[in-house]
Amino acid sequence: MQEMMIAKARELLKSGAVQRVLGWKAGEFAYDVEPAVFESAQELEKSFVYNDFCGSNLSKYLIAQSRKEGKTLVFLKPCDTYSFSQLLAEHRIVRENVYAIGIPCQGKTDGETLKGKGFTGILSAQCEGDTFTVHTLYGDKTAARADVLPERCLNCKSKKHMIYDELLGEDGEVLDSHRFDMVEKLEKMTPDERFAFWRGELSRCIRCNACRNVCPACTCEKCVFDNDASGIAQKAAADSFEENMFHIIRAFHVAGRCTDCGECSRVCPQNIPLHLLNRKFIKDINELYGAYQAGEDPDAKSPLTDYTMNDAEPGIVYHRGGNQ
Amino acid sequence: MQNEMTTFKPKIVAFCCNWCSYAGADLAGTNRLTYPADVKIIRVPCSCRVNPMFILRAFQRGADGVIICGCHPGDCHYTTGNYYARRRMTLLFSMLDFLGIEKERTRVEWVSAAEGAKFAATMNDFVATVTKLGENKRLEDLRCKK
Amino acid sequence: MQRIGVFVCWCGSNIAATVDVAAVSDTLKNEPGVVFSTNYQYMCSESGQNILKDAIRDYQLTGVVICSCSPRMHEATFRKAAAAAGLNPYMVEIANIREQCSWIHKDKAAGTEKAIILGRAAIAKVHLNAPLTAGESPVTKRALVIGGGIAGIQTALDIAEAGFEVDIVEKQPTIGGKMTQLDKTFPTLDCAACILTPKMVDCAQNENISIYAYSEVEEVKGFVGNFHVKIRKKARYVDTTKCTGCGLCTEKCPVKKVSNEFNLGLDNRRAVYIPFAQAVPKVATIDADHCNMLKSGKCGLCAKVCTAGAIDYKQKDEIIDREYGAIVVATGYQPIALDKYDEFAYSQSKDVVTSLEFERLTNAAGPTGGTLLRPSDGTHPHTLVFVQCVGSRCEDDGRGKSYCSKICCMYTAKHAMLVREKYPDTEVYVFYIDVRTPGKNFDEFYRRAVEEYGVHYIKGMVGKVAPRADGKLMVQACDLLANEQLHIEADMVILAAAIEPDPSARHLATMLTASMDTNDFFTEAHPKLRPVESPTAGIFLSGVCQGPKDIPETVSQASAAAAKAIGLLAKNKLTCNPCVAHSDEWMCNGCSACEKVCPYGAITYMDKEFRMPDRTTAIRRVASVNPAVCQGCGACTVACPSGAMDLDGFSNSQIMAEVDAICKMK
Amino acid sequence: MIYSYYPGCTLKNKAQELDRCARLSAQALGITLEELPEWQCCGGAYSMATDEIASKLACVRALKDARTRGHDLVTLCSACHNVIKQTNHAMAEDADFALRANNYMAPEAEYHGETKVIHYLEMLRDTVGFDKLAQKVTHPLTGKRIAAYYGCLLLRPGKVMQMDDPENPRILEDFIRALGASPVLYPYRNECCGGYATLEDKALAQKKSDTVMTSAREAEADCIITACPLCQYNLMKNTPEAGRLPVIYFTELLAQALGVDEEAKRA
Amino acid sequence: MSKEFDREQILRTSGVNPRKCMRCGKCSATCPSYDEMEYHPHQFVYMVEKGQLDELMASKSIYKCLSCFACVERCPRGVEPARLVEAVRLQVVRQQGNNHLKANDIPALLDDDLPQQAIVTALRKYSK
Repeated sequence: MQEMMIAKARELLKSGAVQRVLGWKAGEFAYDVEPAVFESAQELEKSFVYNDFCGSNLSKYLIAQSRKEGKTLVFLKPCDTYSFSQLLAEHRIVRENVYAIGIPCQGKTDGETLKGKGFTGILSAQCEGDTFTVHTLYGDKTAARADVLPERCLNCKSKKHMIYDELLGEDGEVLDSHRFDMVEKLEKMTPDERFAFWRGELSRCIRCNACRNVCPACTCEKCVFDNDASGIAQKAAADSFEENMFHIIRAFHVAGRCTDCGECSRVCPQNIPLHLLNRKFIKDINELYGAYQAGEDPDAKSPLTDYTMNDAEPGIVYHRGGNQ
Repeated sequence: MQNEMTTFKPKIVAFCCNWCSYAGADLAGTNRLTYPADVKIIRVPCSCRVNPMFILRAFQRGADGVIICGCHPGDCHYTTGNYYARRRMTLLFSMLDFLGIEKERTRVEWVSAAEGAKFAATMNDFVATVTKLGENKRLEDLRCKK
Repeated sequence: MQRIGVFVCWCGSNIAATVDVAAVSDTLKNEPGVVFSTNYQYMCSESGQNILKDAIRDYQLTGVVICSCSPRMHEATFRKAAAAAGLNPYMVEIANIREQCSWIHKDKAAGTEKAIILGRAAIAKVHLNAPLTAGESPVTKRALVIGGGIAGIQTALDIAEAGFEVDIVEKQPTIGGKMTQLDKTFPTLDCAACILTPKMVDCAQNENISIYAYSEVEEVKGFVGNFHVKIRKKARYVDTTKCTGCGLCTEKCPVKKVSNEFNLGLDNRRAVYIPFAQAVPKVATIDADHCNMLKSGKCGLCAKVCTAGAIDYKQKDEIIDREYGAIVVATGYQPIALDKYDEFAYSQSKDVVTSLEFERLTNAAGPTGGTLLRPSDGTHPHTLVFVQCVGSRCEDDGRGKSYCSKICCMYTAKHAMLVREKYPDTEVYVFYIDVRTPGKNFDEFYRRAVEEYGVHYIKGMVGKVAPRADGKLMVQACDLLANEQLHIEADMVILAAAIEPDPSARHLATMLTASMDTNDFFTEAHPKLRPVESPTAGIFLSGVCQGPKDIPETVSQASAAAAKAIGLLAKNKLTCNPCVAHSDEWMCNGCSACEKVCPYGAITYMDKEFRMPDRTTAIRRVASVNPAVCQGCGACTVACPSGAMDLDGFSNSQIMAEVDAICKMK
Repeated sequence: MIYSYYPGCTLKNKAQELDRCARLSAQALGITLEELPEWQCCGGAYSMATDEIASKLACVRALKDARTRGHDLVTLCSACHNVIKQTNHAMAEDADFALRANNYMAPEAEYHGETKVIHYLEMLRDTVGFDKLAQKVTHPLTGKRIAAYYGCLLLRPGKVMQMDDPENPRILEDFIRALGASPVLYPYRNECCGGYATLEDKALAQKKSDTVMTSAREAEADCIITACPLCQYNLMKNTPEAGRLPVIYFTELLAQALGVDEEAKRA
Repeated sequence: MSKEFDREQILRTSGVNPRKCMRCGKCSATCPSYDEMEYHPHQFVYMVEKGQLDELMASKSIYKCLSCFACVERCPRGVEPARLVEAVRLQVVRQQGNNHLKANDIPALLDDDLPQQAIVTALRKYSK
């Protein structure tokens, strides 16, 4: 696949159809793959990669790239296309300046996940069928593919591309995932248990803003938490409570817009399962206002800018979900 | 301690839309319908002006309960404002519940300009509910590092 | 830092009795930014306002907090006073320590503490207030009157007389309303038609008035001075420009058994009809539910006989878009359904009728040509029993209405008197709970019914009406003063059914965003001081839609509503509410969330070039709010994730400052 | 369809026909009436006093038993129906009464009016359907002019009983029509016959019954039907013999029209 | 027992608020026992409100109510006078020796067809 992509990129650059390529580039370690812009064939040859560590969602980078002179070629995994589509709906990306190529994805792992599974001294890794081989300082180690994928890929919601100009490889289908299982489990807990759970998780937050920076829905020109006029800016240091507010508000601000790409949890250095907050909103919206997935249908009305006369009353919260 | 418990006076913030609920609160006053002084009303043009940030901020600053009052659905002065408020608050309250915060601390009630009695009754009931829950510790504790 | 003055009002003892006003002003004196604090007996009085004005000048105040009654009461007063002293009126904030404090709390300590907190919240807000300048918006010089009864007619005539265009929308085929169905009017007994029909003709002839009869308001958008209204002109299947009102079609139509609503179903009309001889506009209407041609395509007789060629079976409803500066609601009333009061046997005997039906039975243009006859057998009734308060003054249990319908005592006296006058051989009983006759010459009128006409007024209620097999109505009642149960063999029973707002009013109120009370009467802006205005700017109330009234009162209110509407239309520009949304272009993402929730379409987008700090330029899509269209609801401010959209006068930081001030105490 | 069934004392004794015909007819209509095994007397009149608890417990027990059995409860005697329905309403709506009543009884299973109580007539109207009933009639009573006598207890208080419009009911008239007969409307069909006063003040009971009887007679009825044994007694015993119309139970009429009564006699 | 006690007890037993009455007399207009009563339904409401209980409690009127609920059904203010009549009666019969109907009297009143419910209710209504 990587070769096909490089060939395609080179061809488009050469013909002048695109001026730059947005993809992933290899870093110092095998798992240090990061998003990058390539402007020449040489750069592509040198460091363009597409492998099992290319988890990062490139769509957010298009906000800046698409405002540049000329066209940008971007490679989008199925879940990235949801974000791309949503950002288009929000007028954040200049569509004419983007040439989007859909690429297949079988799930992406990352260094954190591998380390969590006990792999150390990782040199490189590769996957053949269902067997995942990690080359380490201490020799090759193998694992079942499913064991090295993060939760978001195990519960992949879709292998189908929502929007693209061209497709490399086969398109997949929207899947029946179990992505709400954990939310459901939490809902079934008592408030005390839920509180204990979240206290355990959120108390680790160091307010590094990584979640915000990576999130393709958090694309504000200036975040409200950085806005003096909002009355809530720059309070992180002053008040520990801010963090709760930050995560609730952040989840609320992306409610109805979050494509559930899971980047927030992937980048969190403290491994807080932040995506659960977003999924809770998605689940509630599905249950209360009808099935809706941001990024799926550009013509669908976002549930928070829409209403019906017979919507549930807020009091429904007292009766549904969760134990007393 | 016992004494402290019995004299607990909750802090209640009530956001009232200018056209219906604030007028309903005025009517409660005009009719001398009493409710506890723990309720402090903030006037907003419409229930759709209530930003979740305001509610969280109130809790952050020590409020024990927050209630949002607006025109009855269909009667919004701005036609549709309370419909948006209804969705926003439903989702926000559900999220607070998800985080393990007592759901009874938040409430939305539709009170028209003619419903002074309902306003007073609502406030009496809400204050009683929140008083029973006691001080709002959870939101403050959520990130307590100790 | 603002220089803030605090003024605590006693409101006589209204505030001072439960709030220690001196303690409030003393405590608030120590708040940051407060340079002056005082209390006074009546801040709204002239001397109170002078204290405010003097302080603004003497202390160079930049902000003012008044702790007083509800801002809904005197905010405008104090803003005006501040402006007179040179302070921007939007630098004034009110702490409501009367309706929301002193009046609801009995404990002075608690009341005082709360008043101080409310004062602090207002001070915290004023710190963040900025001077606002109100914009202006133009006024469309045309009024809409919804409802063409006597209320709507009078309002329209008065507005037209003042030189403004006015449209009447009436859902029935003719204007005139309930009054056209009445026979005589109290207390003078002049004939309703004689005084009403000339006014209807005036409406038709006045060039400033357009009548949209058989039409309904479909949609209302916009705001005071600039309403956009869609009117649905229902298909009459008759070209009103061609129809001469000759009535030939109504004689030839073969469908004869359609219940005649004008006579309340006491007789029948044809499928094509003109409600009554003096209808305005006097044109025929085809009732699509009963017309053979429209139902099955078989007939076409009316088209054949119409020499003017006015019949048009293909006519469709028409939607008319009009713009108005003011809207007057005059939707009137209807008698309640009596199916829940069948102890009076209304559904069991034709000879038990409502008072409005009785009007038709005594009206010369009615089904009996004005001769009073029993509907069941057409015989002359000898004993008539009138029952008052049927469905009025009831406990709120879903059966009746809690209010007094106000008109029944007088029209019943009228009915009783007229019956006795015309048919001296009759016995007339009126069962009453109270006789309520406040009004000029009203009690005299009632006394005449008793003293000169010999109507038997009996204090007590009827418990049951039993229609006997021989056609007599056995009335079982109580004479409270004689302390006996009466059994009267009556020929007719007339029920004074409660009146309720026309059912169309509920939906209309929603469209107009005008508030209603629990009985679906429109709410007035102030029960005493602004009785003909709705709290929604530009909406005025005329007639029974606001509460039960008789004709003289309705006409007075109709003229009052007209005067208010004229006052509005006479202005060239309206001062807008300056508390509107604005977008910070630097922070705006251009995502359109705000636009989607704006009920007024006040938000548009434009591509704007920005000079970035690094001297490059960037073109970004940003929102822009039209302040003349924005009404300041704030829906957009919450939809905006970045906080770029904010609301002047109720900004994020202002509201949060209030929250902080309220919550951080102690 | 299975219902729990509360017959009441009078139906076991003086008003056996009311009960017998109801059971036969129900069977013919495919409805199973399961008599509650341990019902006790309802007390005959509902005490309106808020502090009368003990006298209502028999009803609460029956209602609770019906809840346990999981079927709606059908009653037949107007008085029993009135008392049980009002008690059930109080258990559901009057928290104070429910608390005190529950405290008297086994508190492990509180009762709050969960059982649905319907009268046999409501069962005919809402479960069987009068149109379906008409189809099952084998011996239509064509030409018979029948006056329905509701009395007080079936209809009032309307807010609680909720069977029909208390001032202009039609359920019995519709019933009569379904059997092929003609209902006769007369104004005193929902006025009191004075039955409760028959021991206390015979003259009063006679006066009230006569009003009802006269009213029905003037409307040219052939007979009167009722659901209440006390009304039946009163109209038959406390009215002058001259001009007295026969007063029978509505279930007798039903059994007759369904043809089940004859069969029973033959068997 | 004091008059005030009786009044309190009657108001509590009946659950009636006589102040809701607007003196329309519909209860008395509808009452089938009106002519048998010395004090009529509307007077019960008025007299209980004013505390004129001796007269009511001594009157035979309390035994004349047929419990037909007509006044309850038709009262426009939801006063429910029948409840008051019953409460006054209970106030009388609950006192020692005040049973209006004694078990010994019953056999004389019976006939062959009298349904049980007549006896049961008479005992319930008139005795303790």
